[in-house]
Amino acid sequence: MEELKNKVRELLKAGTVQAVIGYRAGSDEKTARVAFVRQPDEADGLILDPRCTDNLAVYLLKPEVKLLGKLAIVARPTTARTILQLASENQLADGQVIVLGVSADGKAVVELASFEALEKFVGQVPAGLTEEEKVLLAKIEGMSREERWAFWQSEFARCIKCYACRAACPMCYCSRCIVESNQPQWIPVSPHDEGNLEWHLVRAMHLAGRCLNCGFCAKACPMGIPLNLLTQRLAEEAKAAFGAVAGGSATGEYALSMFKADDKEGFIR
Amino acid sequence: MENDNKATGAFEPKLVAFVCNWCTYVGADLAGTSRLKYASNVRVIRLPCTGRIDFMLILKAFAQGMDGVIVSGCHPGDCHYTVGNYHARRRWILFRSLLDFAGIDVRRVHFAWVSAAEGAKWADLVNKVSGEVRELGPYKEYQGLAGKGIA
Amino acid sequence: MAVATSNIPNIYKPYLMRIEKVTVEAPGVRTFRLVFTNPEEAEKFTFQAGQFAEYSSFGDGESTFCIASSPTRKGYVECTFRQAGRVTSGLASKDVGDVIGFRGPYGNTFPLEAWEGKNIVFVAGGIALPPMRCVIWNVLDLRDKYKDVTILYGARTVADLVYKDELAEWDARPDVRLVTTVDPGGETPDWKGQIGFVPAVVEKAAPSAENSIAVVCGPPIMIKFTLPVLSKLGFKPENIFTTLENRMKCGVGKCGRCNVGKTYVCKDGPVFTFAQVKELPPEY
Amino acid sequence: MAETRLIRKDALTKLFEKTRQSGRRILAPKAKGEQAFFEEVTSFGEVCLDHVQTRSSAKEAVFPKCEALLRYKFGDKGAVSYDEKPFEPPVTVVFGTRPCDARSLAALRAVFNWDTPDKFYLEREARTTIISVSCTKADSDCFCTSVGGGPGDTAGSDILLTPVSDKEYLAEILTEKGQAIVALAPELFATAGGAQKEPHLAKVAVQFDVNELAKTIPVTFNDEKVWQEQSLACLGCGTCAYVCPTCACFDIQDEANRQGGVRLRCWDSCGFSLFTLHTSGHNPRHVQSQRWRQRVMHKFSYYLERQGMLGCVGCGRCSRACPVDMNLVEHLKELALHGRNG
Repeated sequence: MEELKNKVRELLKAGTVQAVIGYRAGSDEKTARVAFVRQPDEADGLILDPRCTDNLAVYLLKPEVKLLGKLAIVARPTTARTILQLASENQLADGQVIVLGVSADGKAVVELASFEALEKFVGQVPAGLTEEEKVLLAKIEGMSREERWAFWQSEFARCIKCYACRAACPMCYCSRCIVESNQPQWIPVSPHDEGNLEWHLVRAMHLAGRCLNCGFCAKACPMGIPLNLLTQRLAEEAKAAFGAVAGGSATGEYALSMFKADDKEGFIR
Repeated sequence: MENDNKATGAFEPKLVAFVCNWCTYVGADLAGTSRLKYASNVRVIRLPCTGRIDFMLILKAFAQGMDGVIVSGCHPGDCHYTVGNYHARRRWILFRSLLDFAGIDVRRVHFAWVSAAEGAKWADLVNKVSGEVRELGPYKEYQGLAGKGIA
Repeated sequence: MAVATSNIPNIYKPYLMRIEKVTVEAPGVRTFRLVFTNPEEAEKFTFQAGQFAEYSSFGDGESTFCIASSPTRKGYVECTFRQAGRVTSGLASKDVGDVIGFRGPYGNTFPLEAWEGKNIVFVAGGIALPPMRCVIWNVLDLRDKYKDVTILYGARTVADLVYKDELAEWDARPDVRLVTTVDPGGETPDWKGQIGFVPAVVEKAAPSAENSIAVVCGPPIMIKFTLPVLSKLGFKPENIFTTLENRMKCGVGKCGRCNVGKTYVCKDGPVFTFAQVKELPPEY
Repeated sequence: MAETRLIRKDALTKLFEKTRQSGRRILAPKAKGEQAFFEEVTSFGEVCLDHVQTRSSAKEAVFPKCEALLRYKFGDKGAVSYDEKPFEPPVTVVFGTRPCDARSLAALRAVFNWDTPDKFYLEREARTTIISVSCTKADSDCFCTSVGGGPGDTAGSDILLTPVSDKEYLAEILTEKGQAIVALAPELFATAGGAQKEPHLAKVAVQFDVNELAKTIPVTFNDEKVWQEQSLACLGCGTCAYVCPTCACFDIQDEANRQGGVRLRCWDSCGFSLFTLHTSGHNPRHVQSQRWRQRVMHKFSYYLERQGMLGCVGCGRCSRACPVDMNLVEHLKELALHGRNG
C-alpha cells in the first residue's frame, strides 16, 4: 500500500502525470470509490483492498477526466486488460496512460508506462471465468430452452432502460450508441419486453469478443439483472470456437474483427 | 400471407430469408427459372453480402411475426467481397450461441451457403426449413412480446 | 374492481389536422398550412402571437415549433420547420391531404396590446423568421394600432431566406421598412439586398429606439452580437423581446427538459424580454 | 380522520386475501438477490419487509416506467384516427412502502397536476391505496428527517402500520381509502389501547439544514468548480433518477407499424447528455457537471420555488444504487457549507 502511495506521490511531484485514478474509501466500510488524485498529499487517501473492484478504465475516455491532463491509473489485471483492449481498438495511444499494475493478490504495484510492459503484466495472470462464475453459467446452460427463455424474460422484465450497464462499461465508448440512432429506430427506446430483449442482446453482441468480464455492468444495474452472464457466455464461446481472449494485446485483432478460413461450425447447411 | 393455409386451415409458417446479392439470390432466381417447386411461404430479402446481414435483422424478423429465418450467402471462398462471409460466419457462431443462451429457439434460425448454381439446394433448403418450422408451430413466445410491458 | 373514471382530458392527445398547403421555403425548409379535421375543435381553438405547439408525425413522434401564422388569420395554423431529425423528416415526407397531430397552443405571448402606439423593429436571422412572422402579420393586420414597422432579416444565402413571396410583399408596402441581408458570399448576381451580417446591418439601418420595441430572434451567435448594437442605439433590455427555444417533449411543464434554472420555457416562455433573459442562469 | 387500531401480523395474510378478492392488485416488496423490488404479489407470504428500503421505488404504481398515452391507426390517403378506449388503470394497493415513499406522491402530484392535470398520473393515483410500514431501522443513506419526513411520518399514506411488538402492528387509518381497506375485514382490526409508535421507530439523525441548503445552493450555481468536482466520478448513467421516488421527468416515444402505433411515455433522466440536446447540436447542459447541478438544484431549489415543496424525500435510494458511490447527503452537506463560506 505504501508502495502505491509513494509511486503516486512521485508521479505527481515529478509532473509525469497530472492526475492518478485510484480508489479511496467509500460511503461505508463495504464500499470503495474512485479517487482522482491531483496533489501528492492526496495520495494518503488511496486504498487498495478487496473492496476495490470497479473497473476504473471507464474513466480514461470520459471527457471531463481527460481534461485533468496526463493520467495514471491503478489497475488490477482486469482493468489492465481493458486498457489493452481499448488500445487495440485505437482508443488509447501508447504512453498516453501510465498504468500502476496491481498484482492478482493485490499486494505488489508495478509502474507500466508502455503497452509492451502492460502486455507482459497481463500475460502473467490467467484470464477467464472464476469457478463460481462457471458454475452459475453452467446452471443456466443446463436449463431447458423454455426455462432459459422464462429465466431471461423475468430478468429483462425488470429492465428500466437506464443504460447504466452501458455507462459503466469501459468498452461502451461509442459517441452515439445504436439505441440513440433513431432513423430508423432500431431498438425501441421504451422499456417494454420486446425493447428490453433487443437491447440486452445487442449490448452483449456489441461486446462479443471484447468484454473483459469486469462485471461493472451487473454491478451498475439498479435492477439487479445478471447481464454479465450474457457477455460471459459469448466470451466462453469465442474462446472455445476461435481461441480468442480479449485484452491480451494492444495491437491484436479481436474475435469478430478477424477470421480463419477454417473456422469450424456445424450448423450451416 | 396468413398464418393459415386457406384451403386446409392448417398452420403455415411465415419465413423470411436474408440472402446475399451475389450467390444465394441468384441461386433462388435459378430455382425459379428452373421451375423448381418449393414452399411459397418464404419472403426473400436481398442484401449485398452476408457480412452485411446484421444480427438485429433476425431479431426484427421475429418481432414482426416471422416463425423462422433463413440466412444464406456465398460458400466460403466465393464471397464477392472476398471475405464478407467469413466475418459473417464468425458472427453467426457467437450470435447463435447467444440466442440459445437467451432461450430463443435456434431451430427457427437457419444458416446456409447456397451458390448461384445451387437452385436445387435453395429449393430443398426452403422446403426443409418450412417443414421443420411447420412442425414447431407458430413462434408464440416471441410474438407474444409485442405490447408486453406497456402499462 | 370498477371505479368510476373521471373526465380529465388527455393532455397528450393532439388535434388531428389536415395539411392544406405545403410551401417549400428554402432547401429543407417547409411551411404547412393545417386545418382541423374536426370543425368543432376548429370553432373552439384560439391562440396568440408567440405561442408554440407540438406537431406529430404519427409513428415518428412530436416536435416543437412556434405557430408561424398570425392569430388574425382565422381558420388555419401554419408552421415552418427545417428537416433535421426523425420527426421533422417524417413531417417532411407528408403531403397535402395527409393528417398530422397538433398539440397546443402552449406558452406565453408577445404583449401586443401593450405595444400599441409604438414603433416595432423586427430583427431575425435564418430559420428564426417563422416565430416572428406570426407577430409581423399580427401587427400588419392591425396596422393602424402601431407606428413605424421595420423588418431586418438576414440569412446565410439567398436560397436560405424563407417566405420569399412575403418578403416581396412587405418590401412593396409603403408602411413597412424591410431590410434583407445575406452573409458575404451568400449573394446571387441579381441580389438587391444588403450583404453583411445581421448585427452590422442593424447598426447601419439604425432604427430609432424612441418609443420602440425590438423583437430579436435568431441563432445564439447573431443574438449575442446584435444585442450590443441595439443597446448602442438606445434600446433598453425590457423593450427587446425574443423567444427561447429549448428541447421539449410535453410542452406543459412536466417532462423536465426545457427549464433554464427555475424558469420553464414551456410555461414561463417562450417569449422573454432581454431584461428577463439576463436574470436567467447561463444554461440555455 | 385518523383512527388508530391494532392488527396482528398473522392477520395480514387474511387482509391480503380479502384485498385480492375485492379485485385490487397488490404491489409489495419482493426479495430478489440482495435487493427488494416492488412487484405484484398474490399472497402476504411473498412479501419481504426485511430491507431498510426497496431498490426500486413505488412510483411505478402511479407513474409506470412505460405507459401508453395514445394509440392510433393509419387509414387510406394519409388519414389517422385514434384508437380510443376508456383509461381504466388497475385498482391497486401498494403495501410496504416506507413513509418516505408515501411522501413522494405529493412531489409527483405537484408536477403532474401543475396547471394542466395529467390524466394518467391522477387516475392511477386515485385508484391507488398506500399502506406504509414505519421504519424500525435505518441505514447511513437514510436522511428523511433532514428533508421534513420521518420514520413514522404519516404524510401520503392511507394506512400506516408500525410494528409495536413481534406480533402486532399499530395501524393508523388515515384516509377514506384506508378505511375502505379496513372495511374489507374489520374483524382483523382491534382497538388500539395505549400502544405508542414512537418508541419503536428508527432513529434518523438530521444531517443538514435544508433551509440553509435552499439558500446556499443558488449562490453556488455559477461556481462550476464545485459541481465539476462533485460530478467527476459520475458516469451519467441515470440510475439515481430511475430509482428516485420523486423523479418525474419523462420521454415521449412513438412506436408504430404500417397499421398504426402507440405513443409511449417512459422514464428519462436529466443525467443523460441527450436529455436536453437540440437537433442543431446545441446542448444547454452539455457537460456532466451541469447535469448534476440540474439534478441537485431541481430537487432542492427549483422545486421549492415552483412547487412549494422539496423534490426529495430522503429515501437514500440514489446513494445506494449509484454504481460509483456518489453519496447525495455527502454532496448536500458540502454544498450547504460551500454556500455559507461564500
